[in-house]
Amino acid sequence: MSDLALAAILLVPLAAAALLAALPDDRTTAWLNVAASFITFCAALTLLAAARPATGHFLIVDDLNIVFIVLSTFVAFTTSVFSRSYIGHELESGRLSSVYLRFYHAMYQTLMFAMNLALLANNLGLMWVAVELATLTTVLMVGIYRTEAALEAAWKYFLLGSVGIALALFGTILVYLAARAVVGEGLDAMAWSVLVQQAGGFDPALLNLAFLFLLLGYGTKVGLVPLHAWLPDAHAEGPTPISAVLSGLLLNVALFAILRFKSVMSANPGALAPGPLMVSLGLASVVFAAFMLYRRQDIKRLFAYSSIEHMGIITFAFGMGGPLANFAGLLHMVLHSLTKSAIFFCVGHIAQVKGTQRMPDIRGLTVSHPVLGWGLVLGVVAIAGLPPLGLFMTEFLIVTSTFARQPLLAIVLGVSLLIALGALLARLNGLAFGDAHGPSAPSRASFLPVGAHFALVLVAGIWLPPALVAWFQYVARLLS
Amino acid sequence: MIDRLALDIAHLCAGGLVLVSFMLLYQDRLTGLINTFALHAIVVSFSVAWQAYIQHAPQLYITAGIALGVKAIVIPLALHRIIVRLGIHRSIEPVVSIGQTMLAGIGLVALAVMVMLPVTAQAGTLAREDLAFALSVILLGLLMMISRRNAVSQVIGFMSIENGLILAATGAKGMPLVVEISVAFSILIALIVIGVFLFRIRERFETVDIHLLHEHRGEQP
Amino acid sequence: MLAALLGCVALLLVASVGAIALADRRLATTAIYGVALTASVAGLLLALAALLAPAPVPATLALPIGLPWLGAHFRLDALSAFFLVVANLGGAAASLYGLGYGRHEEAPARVLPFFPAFLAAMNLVLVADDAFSFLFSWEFMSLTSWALVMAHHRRSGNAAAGYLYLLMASFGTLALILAFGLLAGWSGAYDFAAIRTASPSALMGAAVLALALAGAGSKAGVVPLHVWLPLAHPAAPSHVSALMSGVMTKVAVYGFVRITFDLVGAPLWWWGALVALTGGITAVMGVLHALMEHDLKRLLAYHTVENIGIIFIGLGLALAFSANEMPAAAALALTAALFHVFNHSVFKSLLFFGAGAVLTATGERDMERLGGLIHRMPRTAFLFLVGSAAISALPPFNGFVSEWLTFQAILLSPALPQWLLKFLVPAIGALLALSAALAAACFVKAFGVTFLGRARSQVAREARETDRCSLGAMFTLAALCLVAGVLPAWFIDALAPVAQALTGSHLPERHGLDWLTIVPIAQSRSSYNGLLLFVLIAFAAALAAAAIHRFASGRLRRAPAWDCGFPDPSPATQYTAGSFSQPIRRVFGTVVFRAREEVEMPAPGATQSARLHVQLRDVLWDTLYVPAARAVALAADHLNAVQFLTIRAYLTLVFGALVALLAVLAIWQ
Amino acid sequence: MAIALALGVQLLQLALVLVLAPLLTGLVRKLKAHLVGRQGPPLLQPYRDLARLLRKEVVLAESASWLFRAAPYLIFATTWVAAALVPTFATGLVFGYAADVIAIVALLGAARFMLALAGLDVGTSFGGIGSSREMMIASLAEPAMLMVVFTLSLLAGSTQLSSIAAALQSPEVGLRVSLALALVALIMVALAENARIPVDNPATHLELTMVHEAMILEYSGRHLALIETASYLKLLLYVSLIACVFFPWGLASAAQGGGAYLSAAVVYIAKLGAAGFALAVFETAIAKMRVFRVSDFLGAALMLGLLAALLLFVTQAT
Repeated sequence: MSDLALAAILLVPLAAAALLAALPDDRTTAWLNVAASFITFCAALTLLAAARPATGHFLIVDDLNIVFIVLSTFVAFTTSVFSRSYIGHELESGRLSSVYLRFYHAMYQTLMFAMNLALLANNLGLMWVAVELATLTTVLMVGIYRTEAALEAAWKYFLLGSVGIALALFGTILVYLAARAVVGEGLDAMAWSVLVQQAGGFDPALLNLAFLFLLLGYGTKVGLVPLHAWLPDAHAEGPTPISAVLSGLLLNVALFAILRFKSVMSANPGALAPGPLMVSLGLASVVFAAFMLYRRQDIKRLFAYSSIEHMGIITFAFGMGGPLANFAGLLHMVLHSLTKSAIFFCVGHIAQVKGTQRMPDIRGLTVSHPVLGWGLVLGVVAIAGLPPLGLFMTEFLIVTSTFARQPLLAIVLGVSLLIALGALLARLNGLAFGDAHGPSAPSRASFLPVGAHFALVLVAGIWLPPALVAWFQYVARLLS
Repeated sequence: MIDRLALDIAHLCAGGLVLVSFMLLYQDRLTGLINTFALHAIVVSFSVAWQAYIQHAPQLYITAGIALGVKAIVIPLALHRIIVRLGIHRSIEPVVSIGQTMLAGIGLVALAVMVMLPVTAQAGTLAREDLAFALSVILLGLLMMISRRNAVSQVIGFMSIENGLILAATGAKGMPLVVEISVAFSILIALIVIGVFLFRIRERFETVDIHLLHEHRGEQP
Repeated sequence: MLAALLGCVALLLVASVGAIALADRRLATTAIYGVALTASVAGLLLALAALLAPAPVPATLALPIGLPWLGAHFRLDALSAFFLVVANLGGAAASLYGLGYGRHEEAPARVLPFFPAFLAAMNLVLVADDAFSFLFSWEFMSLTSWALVMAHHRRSGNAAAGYLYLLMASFGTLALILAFGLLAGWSGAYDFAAIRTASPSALMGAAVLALALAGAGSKAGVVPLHVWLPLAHPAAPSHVSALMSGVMTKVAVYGFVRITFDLVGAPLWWWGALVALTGGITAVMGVLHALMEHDLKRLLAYHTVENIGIIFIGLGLALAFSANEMPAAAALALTAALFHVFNHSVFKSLLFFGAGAVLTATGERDMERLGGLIHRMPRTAFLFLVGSAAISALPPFNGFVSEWLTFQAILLSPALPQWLLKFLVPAIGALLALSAALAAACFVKAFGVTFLGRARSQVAREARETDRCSLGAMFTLAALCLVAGVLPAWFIDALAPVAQALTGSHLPERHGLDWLTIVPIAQSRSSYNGLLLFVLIAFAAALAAAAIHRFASGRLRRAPAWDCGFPDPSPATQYTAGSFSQPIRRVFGTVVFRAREEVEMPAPGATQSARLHVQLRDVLWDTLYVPAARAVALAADHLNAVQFLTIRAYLTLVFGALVALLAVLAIWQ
Repeated sequence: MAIALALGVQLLQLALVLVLAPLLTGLVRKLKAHLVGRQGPPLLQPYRDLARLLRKEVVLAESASWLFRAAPYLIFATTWVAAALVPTFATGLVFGYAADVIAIVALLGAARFMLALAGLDVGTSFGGIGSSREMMIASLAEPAMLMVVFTLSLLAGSTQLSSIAAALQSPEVGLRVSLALALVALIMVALAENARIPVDNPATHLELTMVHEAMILEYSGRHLALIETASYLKLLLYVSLIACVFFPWGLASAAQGGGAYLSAAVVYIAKLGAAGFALAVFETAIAKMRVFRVSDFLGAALMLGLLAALLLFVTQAT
């Protein structure tokens, strides 16, 4: 049963990718895309419900990754629904030809496969390959519009991403070397399940070096400052569903990898604590992104920078460690990907109805497009960490638990959150309020995905199911 | 006794690779650069083959073969055609002067060695020194990428990084999936770099000089 | 009882969801305000019952929401009950007023969903018993009120006001989050019960006090964190302005009282000095700003700042006294502050309602274009007059009683051991007296220019009396102003349990003999009897009227105003708000506002009129906020360059990071 | 019995202040005239003025509202009540506890509030001048007054006038610097509050200098009569306030019998005469100051009051 589900999670996207690459017609492919994503999501749910499959040399299902699998399959599903209406508009406006559309759908499913593989991998090398694959597919999708800006963004993403991936590979090799001395040669020396137990005996010097490379390597994917440069442009120039997937899922996957290695690190007494490194990188990202928000003209780039900010917050939280901060970090990861992808859904429709991504040309949305406008307001309110939405809880926990231990860090974090809020609000005033101008044709978008995401975030802000909490706390303890 | 010799030879290859990386840094013409990179690839493939021999790991021969085939022959040829077609085979202007680049490179090698020193002998002297060399190759490749302004030379820099990685991977005795990783790495990069990007970029700009791309952005500075 | 109260809150939340569903329907306004009215009245009664209960035992309740492992704790003690009375009274009045006022609303769909939610949030803050629920409701309150401020987002300046408001509100919340971070410790003992038991160090206590003052103060409008208030409060619809000024600032005061008197533990004497001095400065700055203001609603908002200052003076004195183990004096000061909380919420709501009535009748907030409204809308004028008299601390109205009590507390300061306090408190007393006198001047201006004299514009000439619901709401509050002024003893006795709980003592209960006299400390020391004064004045006035009627001639002739012999028919010759405040501007403005006046005299023989330019500068704004904004802008501009580097430069960043970390590692090992 | 007596005293005082107030003003006018070598109006002229005003018809401006007609009664009533609560010749008034000195000041403030509004009601420029200047002066006078109160209550441990008077009668208070300062401050405040020279000139109708007169410019007939009476009462109130606080000798208290009351009344009238003489001399001696100098004048009063309080701390600490 669970093995079947496991297989489905990996094979359904793969098969769908092949099928979509082959099929010519646009309408059905969009639906097929949705259907495939939905099946994957169901498989993930059954995996959650059913007993854990046995841990193999290559695949593993444990407490840490199951939530990310469910989350990413869910967001992938909602995004595919959004992508349907989005792509329809793109075809009409002629920005995409049906050839590229086939390519797009195939790549979408490939990306899903790659991410699920990265999450499920029990083998360092396998995970590395999966992340590499995910990078390449997203590179291709970012470049899909083939405008100069898009190509440049893709090129930048590709170069930086590959350098990052190269560093990560070196780190992986070092980890293997460290493990080999204890575990012995062979696949075991690259399996998470083994590493975490044996980590105590590894050579700390080697581990330190390895973690440094892994942090920088996968950190490039996470978009931590100063490795973030690819992120804003990739978000701004690619199709909006891809922006949503990038912010909502791919960043999480990379961060997930770092978490895996962090747990190995912290299992080794001799190794340097990964905390300070992550804290400083995270804080740098938050501060930097907060200021970068102010001068943005492009609405998608704006929220891309806000993604950098939130990845910084999460990294900071995990760096601080402790049950509270880890719990908050995990919750923040989940809620952020829900919120941010919902925001990108809204933004995609807004850009389509207004025919531009330049914020100065978008005004008074709550007047011209009430649903989209208020959706955006809700999104900004959520992402700014205001109640009743969930991110307030996590930011509350992070700041309070930090202030008791590191007052200075907490103040820096809080103030930069405030600065970021200032920037987002200033933008929101222009976008959502005041007199409307520009085209005011009603958008034929389906608001189901947006509604679903915001509903989840809202509920999470008010009430978390005890089972989820207990499980989160368990993982939090696992991480520290 | 034979082991001693085997180690020395492996060691020699690794050192040779670092040397070739320096040669890469030294080049200031694309044609020369490409040829030197071919040499780089040859050295890597030889050292991989040697590792395959002393570790009795036949699958590594595949890696060596790929390195030789793809990176020593196919890609250099392709690059030659490209630069000729793009008409940029005259010369490339390094942003930083060669001399400074060299100095920086030496500094990087020193850094690599310093970082690797504390690694305990538990990992094996060979591994340690191999790692030091591999790290130097990687850093030198990065240095190359940032000291050149031209897309082709950046791609070459990146591929030299990858060579360093393969050196490290093969040096790590008994590491699984090395072949798969190397295959994935080289094939994908080769395809992407040459196939998709250079052509698309050329199709638009008639040049691969990246800094021209920076006119186009959604933002006003 | 607590459960029933939470039921009212739930009803309000349901109402706001329903408002979204109803959208722009005709009945929406009536339905929503009706529900809000019922819920508020119910809440008011419940709170009164809890406050006046013979043996008020704190009721607690925990719901499985909010922070998972903690749940949401709620608690209803005397302090919460008192503030709930204030909040729900204001809420009920605003809802009643809204029943009439809401009909003139141009975009009801932007007001109705948030109005009940705003009420609900304020109620939740007052009953929250753990840090998370408290801050959650607190920030939710800010958010809903922000949405209400943005209701008229098209009117110029409102968007900016909303922006500044939400930013300052979040600043306050951040400060409070940090404060609770200190109180709860990193183990995360967030519920108040645990916080009470923990005893923080002196340094920590000081930090908590500073953070609480910044956090609650920024919401209450304490100088220099008040800048958002005079912009945001007037921007909202008038009944919401009334709620924000009359109630939300009080909720902020509650937050401050809850933290400093209840949670953080024993105070230090200098806390009192700090808080009281802040209060004094706030009071004077607020009233001076108000005097310079021509916008009726903004004038009222600045007066909120002033009254918050008066309240904080009382709180500061209470802290100082209880730090020196003088419970009786502390109880007096605290009672004065809390009574002023109640009074201000009553008359400030009344005044904002009046301003709203004027706004709907004329569409004008600028006093320079009003005037003579007493002829067109006599009822509103009378009720507004009552409010003005009350806020100007004139007997026999309620404003005077609470300020009199504050003075009595100040007069006890010589007993304080610390010399700083000995010297500081009289000065604060002078500030208080000054602000009271200036407030009177300001309301002579506000009432005189708006309602008296001759109409300065066509709209003022054609104003119509406002509707019944609005008048009903205003009348209720005006009656309360008089009752609380004439029979203060009842209200002060109701405050006894609060004072008892927070300071361990309370004012002497009234004893039947001396007809409801209030005696702060001792009969021989000082006493006040509003009822007797009221009766005496009424008696004297009646006597005079009777005598005049009996002996004097009753003849009366209408004639043009004499005006020293050369009356001018044009209403432009009247004194305007600007000219009225000119002497005070001359006296104080030159220092506080760097006020400069220039008169352009036309050349001899030229026919154009002379012009007077008055230039005022808000020094605090220029010295605190402008530089901060500049710093952020500067940083943003410089960092923005990073968006436009070449790929090579970005690679260099990565490379640099790698090399740097490697070097660090090499050194570290 | 005691209650009845006290009540009687209270009622007597109510009547007494009403009767004596115009006389005091008349006295001051007469003395001023004599001092500048004029004959001056007869002593009882104020009574005649009031009677005549009461007989005349009221000429009401067209733009006047109900507030304009209601104001005089309220002004008169509040001032009268205030005046009746200040111990004139006897302490321990039966209604004394209803209002301490702060409340009395506030009552006068209420009267001023109404008067200033009345000044604005007709909508003439002079009314506006009067009101705005009056409120400016008051905004400075009240803090000064309260500083004096602070000093007194510091000495007497009370703000209840009877208790203050009693306390200051007791020998251990003695002569103090701060008392002198407080007295000066109080006199300055009194001058300002009663629109006397140098702050205002009760006799002038020169447009640019008048403050109090400007506000009541539009009043006539019985309304004017009430307001004039109120201002007479106010002068009397301040004089008796100064008298009972700083010169509390000869005040009768409920303990002594009726005879004491009689003598006390005589003493009181003597005090009034002295005060009137002092005022007349002072007013003839100095000139009126410009309106915007008033702030300095009252600022000085405020400083004196504060100084008095602080000095008192020092002396008590030793």
